[in-house]
Amino acid sequence: MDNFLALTNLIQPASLLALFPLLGFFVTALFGKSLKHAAGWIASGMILISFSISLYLFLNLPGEASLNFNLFDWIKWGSVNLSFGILIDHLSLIMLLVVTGIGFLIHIYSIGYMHHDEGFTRFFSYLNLFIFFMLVLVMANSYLVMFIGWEGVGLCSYLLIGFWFKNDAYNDAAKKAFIMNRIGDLGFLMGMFLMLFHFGGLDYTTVNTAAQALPMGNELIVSITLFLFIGAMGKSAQLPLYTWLPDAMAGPTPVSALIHAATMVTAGIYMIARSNILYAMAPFTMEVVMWVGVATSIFAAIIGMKQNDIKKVLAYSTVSQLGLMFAALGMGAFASGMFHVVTHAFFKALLFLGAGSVIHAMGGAQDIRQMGGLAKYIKITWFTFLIATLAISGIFPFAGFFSKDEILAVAFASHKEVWILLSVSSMITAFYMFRLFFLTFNTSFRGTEEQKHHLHESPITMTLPLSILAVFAALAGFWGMPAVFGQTHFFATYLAPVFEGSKQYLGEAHEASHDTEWMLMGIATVAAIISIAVAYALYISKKWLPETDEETTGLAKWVANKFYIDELYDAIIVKPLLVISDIFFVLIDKLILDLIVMATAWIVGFTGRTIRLVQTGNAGFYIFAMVIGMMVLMFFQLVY
Amino acid sequence: MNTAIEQANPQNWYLLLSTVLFSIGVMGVLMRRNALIILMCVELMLNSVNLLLVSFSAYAGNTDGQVFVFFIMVVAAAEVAVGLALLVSIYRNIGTTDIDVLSKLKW
Amino acid sequence: MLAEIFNLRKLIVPILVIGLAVIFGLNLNDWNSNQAFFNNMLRVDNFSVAFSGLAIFVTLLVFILSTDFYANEQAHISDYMSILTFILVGALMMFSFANLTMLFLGIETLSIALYIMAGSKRFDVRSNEAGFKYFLLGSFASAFLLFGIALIFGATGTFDLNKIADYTLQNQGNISPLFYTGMVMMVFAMLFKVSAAPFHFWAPDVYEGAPSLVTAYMSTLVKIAAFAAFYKLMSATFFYTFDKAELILNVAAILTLAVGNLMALAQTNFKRLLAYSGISHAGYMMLLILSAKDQTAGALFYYSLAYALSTLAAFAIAIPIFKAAKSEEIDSFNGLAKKNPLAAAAMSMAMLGLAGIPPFAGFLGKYYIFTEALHSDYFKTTLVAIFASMIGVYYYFKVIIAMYGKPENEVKMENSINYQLVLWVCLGLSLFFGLYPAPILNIF
Amino acid sequence: MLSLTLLSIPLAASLLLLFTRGGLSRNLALVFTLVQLGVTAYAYTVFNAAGAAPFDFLRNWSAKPFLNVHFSMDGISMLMIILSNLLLPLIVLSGYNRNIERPHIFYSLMLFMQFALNGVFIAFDGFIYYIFWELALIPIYFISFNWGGENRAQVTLKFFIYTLAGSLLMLFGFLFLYNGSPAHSLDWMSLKSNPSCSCNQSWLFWLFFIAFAIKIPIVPFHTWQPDTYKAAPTQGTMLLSGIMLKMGTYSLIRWLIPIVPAGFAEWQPLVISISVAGIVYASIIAIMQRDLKRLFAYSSIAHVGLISAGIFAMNLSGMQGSLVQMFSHGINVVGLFLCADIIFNRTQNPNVEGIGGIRLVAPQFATWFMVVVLASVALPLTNGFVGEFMLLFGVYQYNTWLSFFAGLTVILGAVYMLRMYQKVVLGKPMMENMVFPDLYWNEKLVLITIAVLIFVLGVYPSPIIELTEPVLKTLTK
Repeated sequence: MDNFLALTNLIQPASLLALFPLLGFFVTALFGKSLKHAAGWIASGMILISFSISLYLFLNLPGEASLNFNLFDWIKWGSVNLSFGILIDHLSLIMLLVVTGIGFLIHIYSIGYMHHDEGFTRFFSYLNLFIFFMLVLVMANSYLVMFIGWEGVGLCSYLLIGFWFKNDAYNDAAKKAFIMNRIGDLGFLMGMFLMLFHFGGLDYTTVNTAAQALPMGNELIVSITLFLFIGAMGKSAQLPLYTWLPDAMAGPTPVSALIHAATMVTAGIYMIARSNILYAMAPFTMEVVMWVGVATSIFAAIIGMKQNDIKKVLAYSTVSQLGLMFAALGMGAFASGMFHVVTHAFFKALLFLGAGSVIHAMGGAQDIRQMGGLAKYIKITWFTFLIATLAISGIFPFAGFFSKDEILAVAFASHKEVWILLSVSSMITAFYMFRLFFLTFNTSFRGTEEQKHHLHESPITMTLPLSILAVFAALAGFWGMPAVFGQTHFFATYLAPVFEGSKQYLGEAHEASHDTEWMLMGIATVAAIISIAVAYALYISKKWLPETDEETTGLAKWVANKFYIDELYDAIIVKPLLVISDIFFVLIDKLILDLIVMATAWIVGFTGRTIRLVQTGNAGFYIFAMVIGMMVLMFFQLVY
Repeated sequence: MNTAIEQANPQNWYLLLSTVLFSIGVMGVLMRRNALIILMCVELMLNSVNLLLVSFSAYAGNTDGQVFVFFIMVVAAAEVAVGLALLVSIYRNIGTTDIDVLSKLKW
Repeated sequence: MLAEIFNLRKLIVPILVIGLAVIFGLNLNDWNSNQAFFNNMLRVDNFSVAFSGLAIFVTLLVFILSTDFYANEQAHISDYMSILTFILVGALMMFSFANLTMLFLGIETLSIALYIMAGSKRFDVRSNEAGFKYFLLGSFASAFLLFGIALIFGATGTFDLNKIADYTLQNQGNISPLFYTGMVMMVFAMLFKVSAAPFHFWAPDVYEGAPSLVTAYMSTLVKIAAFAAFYKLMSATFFYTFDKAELILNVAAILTLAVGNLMALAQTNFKRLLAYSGISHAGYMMLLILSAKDQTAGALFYYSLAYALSTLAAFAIAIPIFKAAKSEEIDSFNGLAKKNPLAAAAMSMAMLGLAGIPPFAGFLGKYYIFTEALHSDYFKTTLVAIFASMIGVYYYFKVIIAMYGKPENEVKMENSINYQLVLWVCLGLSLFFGLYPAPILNIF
Repeated sequence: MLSLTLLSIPLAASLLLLFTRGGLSRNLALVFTLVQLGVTAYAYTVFNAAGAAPFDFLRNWSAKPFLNVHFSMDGISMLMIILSNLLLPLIVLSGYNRNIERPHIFYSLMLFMQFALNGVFIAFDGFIYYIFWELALIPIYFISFNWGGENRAQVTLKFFIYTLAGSLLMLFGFLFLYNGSPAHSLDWMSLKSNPSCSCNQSWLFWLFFIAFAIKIPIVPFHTWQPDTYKAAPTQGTMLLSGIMLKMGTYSLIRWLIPIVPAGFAEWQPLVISISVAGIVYASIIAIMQRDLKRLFAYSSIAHVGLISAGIFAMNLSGMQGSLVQMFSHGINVVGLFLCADIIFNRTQNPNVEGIGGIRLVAPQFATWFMVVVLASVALPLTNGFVGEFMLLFGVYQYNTWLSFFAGLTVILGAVYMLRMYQKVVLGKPMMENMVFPDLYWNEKLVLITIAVLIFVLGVYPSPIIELTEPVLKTLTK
């Protein structure tokens, strides 16, 4: 009862939660001119409020209860009633905290980073809108409402990636992101139609209850989950729809941080975790998800090795990390997946913001071949970046270690081959991350003189978020201490109620024995360290430098050019589409369809012009014709 | 019409005759190019009709036919008058009565 | 009715107008008085009264136009007026004949007068040609009419319509072939008079050649008269023997629709264009002759009215423009919208009316005709008519485009009050009957 | 009686405007359209309160042929009335800072158009419906012809004759029904209650369908449309695309379905496939369109293709969606063409290429343009999404694959719209010394109104749905 009361008290804050960023968006968008740089603070303030609300909810949500209520009927026809509702449970709370928390830090950071940009206020309005849509996505209690956020973040990514709209390359990147997402969204839509048609509703409870009535793994659920997964591919940049993410680096660095860490890409993971029951009921889909994840992870990691743009490297690392998470989900380890989402959010945000700070210092340059030895110029950045790099490489005791290890453990327990592949990919990750790190911060500076003079540490608004994130990147892992350390796995237990429903379908998770776990961790750590050592050997002792683009040849060239995937898509999809469009217009529309119309008209006119000549003007002929006419008509009349 | 002819009674011969006259008239109109002659051919056609009417009215035993004939004559006269008048004015303007020349208005 | 004996020239037209107005009144006075004159030579019934009313009204309008039209040849105005009046007389006979004699006389009175009027521009070769062609073909056709009448007389021994109808009724089955032949020949003659294909050849040439006013008169009154007479014959006299002519009529109707519309497409001369459009309208009216068995006089009357109004309106604008442009090509309308938007608007209305687009009477008329035709299930013929009216739109819009789309020409039209009067009366009535057709539609 | 009021105001206004001149006629037009809007609002409340009764108007027009004038109202008509009377003021207002010669005739025609459109939407007798249908054609023809762009004469004539040909076929259909029907009546109710023998329906269907398909236009009957949209003055285009095109889709629901149900059922698979094919076809063409107005024209073809597909899916979702989408599309397309007009008016460049960088000089315009674009690519929370979702779901219920192909519009729509937006608005200015003043007050007003409508309907579409649902329930049974 009091439980119920407690919940009802939460309704109001919950429904307000998302509105603050929206408010912020409107304020900054409408009064941006007059606000100047205050806009930045207002925007951040809004996010802070939302953050505190989510924190409040986090603390006050009683026990395992969840808050699920409808605000109003959105679309309602016939028997269908799609209402606008909010669901606050542990899963969404985690996401809320991450989104608002990291979002807030990124806002603060941006104040410093974007300080000199003339689109300052516009930037912050977009950021707020972004957060708003992400919150909608997370707090939705139905797939349709989730879809609002789903498409909304797509839009915001479009706006933000193309933020510097003077540059057409950036615009292309933005457009690419939006369209790629749209492709996924179509899948999502089809999935929704299936659910709406067969389950008669789109809110999670309806869907889940209806689904559970069906036998495990029947083709309906499989197709639904597959369709949804297509959506996830688009949103979370999995093969084959990942290409937009690296290009998304066109946006200002905080945006990249936001997209990669807090919002957007995690949506896919969240969606699958959210519909864990459906997925658990569709083993085939799980297989698909897992393998796509694994493939993406390896693929992206390989490409990452050869990238020389600091942000591009991070981008591919994100793709590969996401692959890792999908693999986890695919193996039914939803909690582990989410755990990695969170930890990854921290260190990836940190990495990007660090990169941003580096770029800031470098005065805009992003090519690591011009950097080097930055450590002594920008201490804080260097230190925080180091932590993040360690974290992502999975070095004990940093956050990445625990989450990654957990996934590896699951993999080891269920699919050995997956385990091997994932270990390889994380080795590669460790390698290219440290390659990046060394090239950037160690040895001596390779840039131009005036860049050298320009080098300086970023303002407090930027370094503070870095430090905060660094703390989390270092310690967040301890939320998910594996059993071997004798701790209770806080994270897993917290999320347990959410994934309760899917347990029965997954069968009991293989609990690996402790010593195997030790073994695994050992292997993982050793592997990581080895690859770090290699990186060190190559890029510090040997002072290797990535060769310039001209020199790269053979396989290396392939890798450096991302296996020419973009070119491939361009050749087999984009170009043909444009050609077809022209063909349709010129050939079918103008030449055939229109010609038919015009031809009929012409024929009529032509007959007119010809038979008109019968009117010779000769009276004799007229009489003759008349007589003939009479005879013919007579004949007709007599014959018929 | 042949059937009509077989169908007995003498006045079929009148019928036949007038038909022939009529046809001759038509032919004349078709063949000849001189407006005057064509005019006459038309007259011929009308007169064949007169003949027919008279014979019929005799056969039917009432005088309507004859009366009608008078009307026709009057009208024919009027027609000819008008026709000739037009012909004259045409002749004035283009100096010929060949109807083939009259083809300014066409198409 | 013989107002022409007055020779106070200036007064003639006013007097005629007044006279006509009076006659109009008298005529309407005869409504529902169903009486016969001259031992059933003429019969005045509602049909004849209605059409006479229409005819007189049209004549009235034409006379009003004529004052300006003949402004510069006052010398002959009395002749013209008298002849025009003769035409009217002929038309009236054709409305109210109860006897083939009267039919013949009516037609001839009308035709002969028309021959003269068509050729009345004595020094204009085109006019002469028009007159003579008309005369030639017309007299040829009347010969056929007469032959037909003669044969019918031979078969029935009478000229009286009712008696003829009785004859056909009494000996169904063994009607003498003479009768059929005669009927068919008369049908041919009438087809000629209504300028239905394949007997339409005279129409374009004559319309083009004749003085514009006469063309206007021809294309309205004469056509209406011919159709009224034709309808009367088919619906009453040949009621029982209709089927023997049905196919002829059907084919003729289709031909007329096709020829009229197709040939009109390529015309550049406005009067000729109207001539062809007149032929196509004859085609629509043919549908009514086809369904005459089902007593479609109402539709015929309504359509004649609509057609007459639109056509007169068109002429009321065209004539002064022709005068100014010294040409009767469509080009003389170019850019009219700029110089004289009102006239242009009026012209467009007239054209829309002719094209049969709501809200003008033309549309409802067509609609009525199609319903009747479908009702007496001439399915295909109606379909042809529908397609014909699709084509029709094109050439009517040629004029509109000329007025609005083409660059201005230097033609200045002077707006005389009479033209304006006629114009707006016609359009007003066309619109009025288009919106409030009940009184006319249900006249019979 | 109320229906007569709805008709008489615009008619009276259009007549009155003929006697005004210059700016006055412009303002009067605005005033009258606003008055009409007010009346519509009142009518809406009345309708909700008292249903169709206050609108019913049935008089005999002539006894032979038996013709009736029958005006009435139901949810669908109400929706259409609201749409047209809502858009008219916007359309008038959007032309405020353009100099239109002979404005009195222009606006008079426009109001006459409004009169005809209202008539079409409330006519419940086939004959009077047909008359209004034709009436609507005349003013728009003259508008696009007299105030149009290059080679307008030919293009508009094509448009006129093409559409008229269609409607004459429909006329023939009506005539046939008239003779077929026992009561010799074209009244909607009687046509609905006793449809003609199904032996005729399969060809009767085509008579009506082609008429509507040309008007809508559904591929392959669309060839008149892009040229006409291009040639017509922008306000004419708005009328055409915003309202007139809805005449077709409306008539599909109002007339085609009730009076030839059997034919409808017979041809449903074919026609729905055609519509869906049309969607993809038009969207693909739109991608490479060089001319801005043409691009929007093709996008509009794609959208209405989806609408008709939804209607022909013949289920509640599809129908309902189609109505919602008609309303939304009407609003959005007006916005789109206004933007096109603004661009052309400033740059004199009708093409997509060769402009660019507008956002630098006119940020406000860029923003509102973006909003409209987003609405037309059906982003959630815009009105475009609601309709599209329901439509696609309706088509889905009919057939999964069709819905997938129809769904491609989600992607392709984004492709061509974003391409266009990027080329035109973003990037660097390509025209040297481009003078591009930002929105004038009237443009701003219109665009903001549209934007507001977009979001309001996107978040709260229920009024539309509630308005039309009862009627549709009876139809889809």
